[in-house]
Amino acid sequence: MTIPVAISLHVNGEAVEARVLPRLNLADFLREQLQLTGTHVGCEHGVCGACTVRVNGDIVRSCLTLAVQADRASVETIEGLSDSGEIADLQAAFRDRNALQCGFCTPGMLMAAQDLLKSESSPSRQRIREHLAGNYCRCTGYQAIIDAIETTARARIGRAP
Amino acid sequence: MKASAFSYARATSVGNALELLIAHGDKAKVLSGGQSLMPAMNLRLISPELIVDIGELAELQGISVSRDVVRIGALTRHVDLARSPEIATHAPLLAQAIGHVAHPAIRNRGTIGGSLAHADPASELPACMVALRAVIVVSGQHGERRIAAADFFTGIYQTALTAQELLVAVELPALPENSAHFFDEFARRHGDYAIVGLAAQAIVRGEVFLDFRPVLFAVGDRPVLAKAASRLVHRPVTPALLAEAAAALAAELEPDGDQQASVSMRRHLAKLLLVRCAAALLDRPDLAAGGAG
Amino acid sequence: MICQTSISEQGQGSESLTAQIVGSVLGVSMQRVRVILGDTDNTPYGGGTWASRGAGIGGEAALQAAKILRRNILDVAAAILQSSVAELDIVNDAIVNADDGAPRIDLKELARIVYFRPDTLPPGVQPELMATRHFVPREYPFAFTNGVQACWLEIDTDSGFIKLLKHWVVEDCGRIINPQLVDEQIRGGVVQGLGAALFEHCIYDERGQLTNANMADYLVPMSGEMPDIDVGHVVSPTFETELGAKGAGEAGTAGAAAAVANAVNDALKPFGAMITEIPLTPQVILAVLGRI
Amino acid sequence: MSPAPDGLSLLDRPNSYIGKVVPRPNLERLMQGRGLYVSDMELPRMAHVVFLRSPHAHANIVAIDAAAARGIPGVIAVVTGRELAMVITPWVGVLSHLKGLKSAPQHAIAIDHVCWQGEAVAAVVATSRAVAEDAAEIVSVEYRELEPVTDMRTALDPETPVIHPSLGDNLAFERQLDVGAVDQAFADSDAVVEAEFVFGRHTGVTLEPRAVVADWNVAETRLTIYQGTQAPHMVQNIAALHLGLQDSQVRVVCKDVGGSFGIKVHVYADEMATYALSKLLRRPIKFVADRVESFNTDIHARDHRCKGRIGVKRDGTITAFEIDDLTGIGPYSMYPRTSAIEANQIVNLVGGAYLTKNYRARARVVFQNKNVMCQYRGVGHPIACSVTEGLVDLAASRIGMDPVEIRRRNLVPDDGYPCASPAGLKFELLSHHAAINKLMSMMDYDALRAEQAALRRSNIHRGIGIASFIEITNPSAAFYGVGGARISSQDGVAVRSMRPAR
Repeated sequence: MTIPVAISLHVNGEAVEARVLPRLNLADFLREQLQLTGTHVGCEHGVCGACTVRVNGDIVRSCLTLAVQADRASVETIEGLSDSGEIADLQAAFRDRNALQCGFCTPGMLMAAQDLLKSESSPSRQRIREHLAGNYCRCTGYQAIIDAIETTARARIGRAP
Repeated sequence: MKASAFSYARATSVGNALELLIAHGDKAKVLSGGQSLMPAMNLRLISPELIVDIGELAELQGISVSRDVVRIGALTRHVDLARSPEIATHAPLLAQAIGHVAHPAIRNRGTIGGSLAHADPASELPACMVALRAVIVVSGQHGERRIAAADFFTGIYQTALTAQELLVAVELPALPENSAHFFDEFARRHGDYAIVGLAAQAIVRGEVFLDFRPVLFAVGDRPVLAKAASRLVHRPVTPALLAEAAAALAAELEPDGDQQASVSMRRHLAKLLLVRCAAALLDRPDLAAGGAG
Repeated sequence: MICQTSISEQGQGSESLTAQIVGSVLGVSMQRVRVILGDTDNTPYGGGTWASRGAGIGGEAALQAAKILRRNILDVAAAILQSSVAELDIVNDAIVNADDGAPRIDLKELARIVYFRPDTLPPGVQPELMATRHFVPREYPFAFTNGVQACWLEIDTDSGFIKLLKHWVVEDCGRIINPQLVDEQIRGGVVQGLGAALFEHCIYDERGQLTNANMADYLVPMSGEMPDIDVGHVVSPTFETELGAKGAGEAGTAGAAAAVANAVNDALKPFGAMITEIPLTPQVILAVLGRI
Repeated sequence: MSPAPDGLSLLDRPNSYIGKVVPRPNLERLMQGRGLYVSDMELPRMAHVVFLRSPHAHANIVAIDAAAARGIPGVIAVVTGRELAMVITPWVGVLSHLKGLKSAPQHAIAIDHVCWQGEAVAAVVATSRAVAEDAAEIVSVEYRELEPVTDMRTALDPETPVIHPSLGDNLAFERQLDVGAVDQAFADSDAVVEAEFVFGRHTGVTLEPRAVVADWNVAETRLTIYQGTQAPHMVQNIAALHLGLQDSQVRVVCKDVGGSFGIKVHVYADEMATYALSKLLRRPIKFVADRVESFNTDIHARDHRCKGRIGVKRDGTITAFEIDDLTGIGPYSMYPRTSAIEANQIVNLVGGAYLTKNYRARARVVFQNKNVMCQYRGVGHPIACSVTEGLVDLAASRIGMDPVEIRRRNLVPDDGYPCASPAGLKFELLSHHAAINKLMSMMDYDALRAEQAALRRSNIHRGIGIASFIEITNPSAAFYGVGGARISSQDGVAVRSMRPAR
């Protein structure tokens, strides 16, 4: 019946082989089996955005994705994006602008922000607000986050070849 | 908030998926993008015994354009629709509607087939299908059925699809000359389900509708093609005529009230959207000046 | 420097303000101040962070403790340097001359002497490189802050939808320890108030069932609908403490919904309509306008 | 500010960090996914608890049958309220300075009587949260439904059932205040305006739900509580008190907290139950509320209906304020801060920014069969401010005065301090007029008014809303200590030096 399923995937560039119960979602798999606790769980029904990770380059809600669906996928979490340095500038902008307080939404926010900045080089403030509209932050009131992303976008344009 | 236990089968073909569905009946659920199914399972609103994952079926993927039809595979994600040059050219209504569907992370997994089979009366794509005169292609043990979108949606989360069938594609007829479209919805927050929405496809020559298919959603148990719109076709649209059509629309709708909007509010907003839609499609801002009357 | 405090941190900046105060008083860089909080085994006894008290009460305790430690350090330094406390200062992690700023002895070196070679100190000197202070306001039961908020919004009187265009806050929390943290406390607080004004509602039915106990149906404020918020300051320190800080955690929430409600009624004035209930949903707006 | 011994204030020296924007020291950890929230924690032998919660707002528990649930592999225990009461005592959320405030004993898990939808009736402990949820689904509870009290407006009617018969009625607390000469002031007014202000019940929605890991080490006879809380020593004291331990036997550790806003400054029944379960089962127990539980059990706030009245003279002078506030707080006054504080604050705060000394107020706090209400960010301020500022705008509108102008004429002048409000609040130094002046220039008020008028002509309807406010901060013992709550109003800091040179 509900027997574990073997999956093999890449998580932050590392090959992972695991056996997971079908009902285990990707967020719990990352947090409980791989101890990648930077991916947070805020609502477990796909609304708050705290569990946002990248699967095959696209941001997804890991609470609305089964671990078995990530078989043969490449999954990237906040730990991976931090270690690779991919979002170091964005993180610095968040720090300088105090764009986080409790920090619980922040990994998901950074994921969503980087997703936007990869596809649009100079989004308007309203575009940024819309792109983040699925990521809940109770602390900041959002403005500092929007500022930090806007600053990062400008800086990246300045650095572009 | 953890889903109940279930068994999992990764379908290897449409035929294989159908075999599983036939064997397990309504104890099985098809997993496509999972963006509606997963929340319901996590909340234990539903507890299927078997999940049939169709996510890897290549035969359900892709958008193809032939001379008179655009075929969209069931696994085409919202984000694929939004980015597709074919959709932008041949079904711009759909491209515009996608911007109102939830959020990027949801659109990256949610599929057109999943959305249509789920048939949430407040969701955008079913209404677009009706407006676009889409044909829903369904596969079952006796082969394919082709169902007009207007006949496909039969109630709240109810469709013409049986538990032993799989939605495999939708086909959109090519748009005639002078086609125009309109999409708008009222939602409390960006990306929320609509309180009331309208997807419209039309043929406009000058300031006259030659064809006008405004489809309202979140105003009943399924998308509603506004019969009242026929009053606006093949004749000059005046504010009075539009008000008359809006009143007729309100009369033909039987919305439910809920926490977001009462019955009368839904009727009011539906009228308002019809007025704004007609004004926009005819490029007559004066028609919208009076609101919903 | 290790600094243990009984106030707690949930993102407000308790750790930062403590390090800022201790670093400033002691003349050491913030990076050298390690703040420990949130552990009853390892912090002094105290209330914690609530009711906008962290900076004003915990901050004052930090200031007073750091002052004692500063004096203790200068006492030892004076003994080592055969100088007097009045002639010395601590700047950039070192003891310097108070008058010309010339470096005299690094703090690390001073600690080395204190801990490992106290035999080299003058007879009778018992260095004390730890200090503890508690603080509670005694004169005023509460330190009041004040301010004013303004909201600028637009109502689509056909649909009943409200668009927040801009929000302003001028607040007076006394001495500001970190302007950015104050601003962000205000902004976050305002948005919680805006949520209350427009969206948030626990809806019970007549049987006592909470009918929207999920995040899809209970509407929290999201980025798409929130305005930019300008924050300005007036500074009237409290004289009950040397720090002079009052709290800033709740001021944003205090006035935001009131400003929105007043703005809605201002916008609806031509219609002779008035609303005194929140949340101000489109349904409420349309009803008062007689549209539905 | 008293000068430092060396003449220049220590806080104003050139190398001071005070008044400067410097990044918070703990951000990198949080941004890189390397924070440690309670929901992230795992301990050896840790088990997970799920609370089976009442689907009814008001009912008696007739029977609980957990036999089938206990048989599910991975289930460690199913514990009822009566069983848990052997290790933890009930509590009553009252404070003596809120005269007349009453509440009923509340248990960690309900015994016999459930008073709101969401109150725990049994704890299911298992090796994983998912298994505990599976088991909770098949615990069978027989309820006898009782008439729920839901409408605060009828909670005190004689025909309404009394939720806790031992209390006699559903009135938790009432306060009245009458200062100055209110009736005379209204009689002397050129206009008296009144309105009823209605506030929707809402809640804090911290992004990280409430979370506890309780670890009773039977060998050390010591309980370590890992919890996202704003008040570690308060939790220590209360856990010890109700588990029959010394304070020294309880350690509370608070790592990163995913949002709080007052939600996590209280002691919740399910958290107390988690401490008790750890003691009972002799192993670490983890409780993380899921989002539905959060909505049903995190404190709610602001469910108020407040009638207000304001008198004004033609020259804009506000002559008096009067309010009559009613609030429903759920079935229990929350512990230990009580659920009467919000209403009490409203009485204290209304009109507090203004000069008039004529003020009458009544606040009534009633029980109802809904989730508990208690202090959430702002506590009473948003209501007091909305009522006061709404009334001031109404008065201005009635006499045809600009909303800013009426405030300028009535706010306590900046040189009028120290002073006290009609409710007796002592103000040391406030700056209402300086704040308004600054606001006017920041928003360019006059230009905005002109823009508003112009847009109105093209049927675009914009509004400007102004709200002056006062906020209570830096509370002394006057908040809780004087009422008998064991919540420290003092805070302490220990600073020590330092790393010696090598």
